[in-house]
Amino acid sequence: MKRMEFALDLFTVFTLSAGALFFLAGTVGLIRFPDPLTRLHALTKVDNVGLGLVVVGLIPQADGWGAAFKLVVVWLLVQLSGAIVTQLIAGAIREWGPSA
Amino acid sequence: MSGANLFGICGAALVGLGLYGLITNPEPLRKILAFNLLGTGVFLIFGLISRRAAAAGFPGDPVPQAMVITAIVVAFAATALAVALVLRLLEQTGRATLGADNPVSEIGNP
Amino acid sequence: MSSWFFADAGLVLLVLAIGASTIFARKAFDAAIAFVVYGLLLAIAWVRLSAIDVALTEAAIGGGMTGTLLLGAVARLRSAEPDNIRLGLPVRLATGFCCALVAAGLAGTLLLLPEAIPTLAPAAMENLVHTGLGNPVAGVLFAYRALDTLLEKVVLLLALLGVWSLAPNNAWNGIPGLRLYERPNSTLTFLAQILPPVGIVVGIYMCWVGANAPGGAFQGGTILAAMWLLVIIARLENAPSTGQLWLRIGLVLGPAVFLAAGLAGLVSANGFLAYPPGYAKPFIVTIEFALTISIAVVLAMLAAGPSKQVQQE
Amino acid sequence: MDNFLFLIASFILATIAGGLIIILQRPAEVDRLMAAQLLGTGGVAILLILAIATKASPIADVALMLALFAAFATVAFVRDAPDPQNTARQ
Repeated sequence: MKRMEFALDLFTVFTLSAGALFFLAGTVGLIRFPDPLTRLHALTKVDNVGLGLVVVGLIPQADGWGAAFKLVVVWLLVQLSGAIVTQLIAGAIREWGPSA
Repeated sequence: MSGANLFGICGAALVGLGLYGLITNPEPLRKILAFNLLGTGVFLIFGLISRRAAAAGFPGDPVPQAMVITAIVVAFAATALAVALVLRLLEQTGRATLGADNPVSEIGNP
Repeated sequence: MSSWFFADAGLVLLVLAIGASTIFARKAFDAAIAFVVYGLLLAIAWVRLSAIDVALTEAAIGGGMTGTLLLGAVARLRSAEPDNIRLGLPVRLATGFCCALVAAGLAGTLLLLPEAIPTLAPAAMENLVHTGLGNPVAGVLFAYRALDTLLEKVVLLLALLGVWSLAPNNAWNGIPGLRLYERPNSTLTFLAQILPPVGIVVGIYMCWVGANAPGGAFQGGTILAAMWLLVIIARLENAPSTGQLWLRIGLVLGPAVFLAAGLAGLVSANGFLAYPPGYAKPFIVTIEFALTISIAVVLAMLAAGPSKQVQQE
Repeated sequence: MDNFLFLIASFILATIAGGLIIILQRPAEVDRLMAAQLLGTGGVAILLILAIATKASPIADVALMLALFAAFATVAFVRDAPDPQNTARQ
């Protein structure tokens, strides 16, 4: 039992660290990339992977299935709205130019 | 000093910032925005009060929290009314400023 | 707790920086978008203050609704003649100094407050069992200070009356002049088809859990209002004309039910807005449900603005 | 474990703060819009970690709200973007 818990904790540490690194990468991309479309790409894709890793890492720490389920629901919602909103912004950039 | 105090000080600073924007910004819309900022500063101060009362072992005092919830909703209603007024002003006059009838380019800087 | 201190300090600095940029931004658009970000950040700050009910309200109304309202207004004002009235530097400096004094005075007062200030929290918690609720904030809103909440609903209706009365004479009872998205069958249409079902479920969930956990009529109603606006903006549904009967019924339903429950208290319990012992929770849940509908309608109509065009029927 | 969660949350907060400050300096409006979206993902991550670390699952509801309303700001922007004819603005 103890060993199981330790393994789960190790899993959490690993995935959360990876998630945090993805967030860092996203921000670096946001700052360094030259034009809005690539920045958008850095922002949404990388950060969504980061959030996904954070959620996966948090699931073993959640008490009860309800809390874990809620984590996944939030993640799915962010994926859904994030993907569509990115399309919207990208469409706006294409139509009105990068300076819009 | 606890974390809650930090948010209280932040609230006080936001009140100052909002007040400054309210006074110095000539555009009515920016004034509305500044007033909202001032309001959130006051709410944060309520948050500190709520947290202070937590000394008795509760996560927070529900009374100030309920007041802040009410206040946020009322602030939105007031903002909506103010924005509608500004837009009506624009419709009627083609301008959205509260300046004098004869536009003065600089006030307070002779 | 102390390990959180530096993170809290960072959060506070960030809130202040974004707040300052809403004031000092040169263009109105920049200020409005900064205000949206500011509202969303404040939600995290409220979570850190253990006020989750407030965090939910702030994210929904402070960030989402107010931000959208301001962004819409900024877009309209783009056509306004620019006005270059600017205060001179000495006046700005003096104002800044005075405002800094106000802020410093306020902060000083807050820090000088005794650590153990009088609180109603124990009393609020002790009597919560009588209401059958598990969420103390809901207890304050709907039991201890129910009169405030009732009057707040009246204030919302008054504000809406104010907004509506700004309509031109010939547009009274017309359709609100909310800006719509021009193109049909776009990505936005897709979003407006996908998001509202999720949003409606979340809204009802918020209203439902409000009795026992953070949430409630305000938060639920705001989500419903936002989803309705989204559907209208994407042109999947027409904005209703302000004279429509169902709309007016929706507006007053919540306050009316609240008032009726309050008057029933005169007969069945010992005063106005008193609930009969043992039945407090069903009363409160009914009121909250009706209020959720009314809040959704009022907030959406407030954001939609005064009517613009005469109804075409 | 709580200390580790705190560390990660602070780290994500720091990266978001950096991103926000830089983005809000940019002249283009779309860039500024990304700030809201950045908070839509990063803020959600912070809140979810907080929910687990403080064992208060209602905080996850706040994350839900954040995700819903961050998208809403973009809707307002796309709706209000000016006509392609007069894009003469910085």
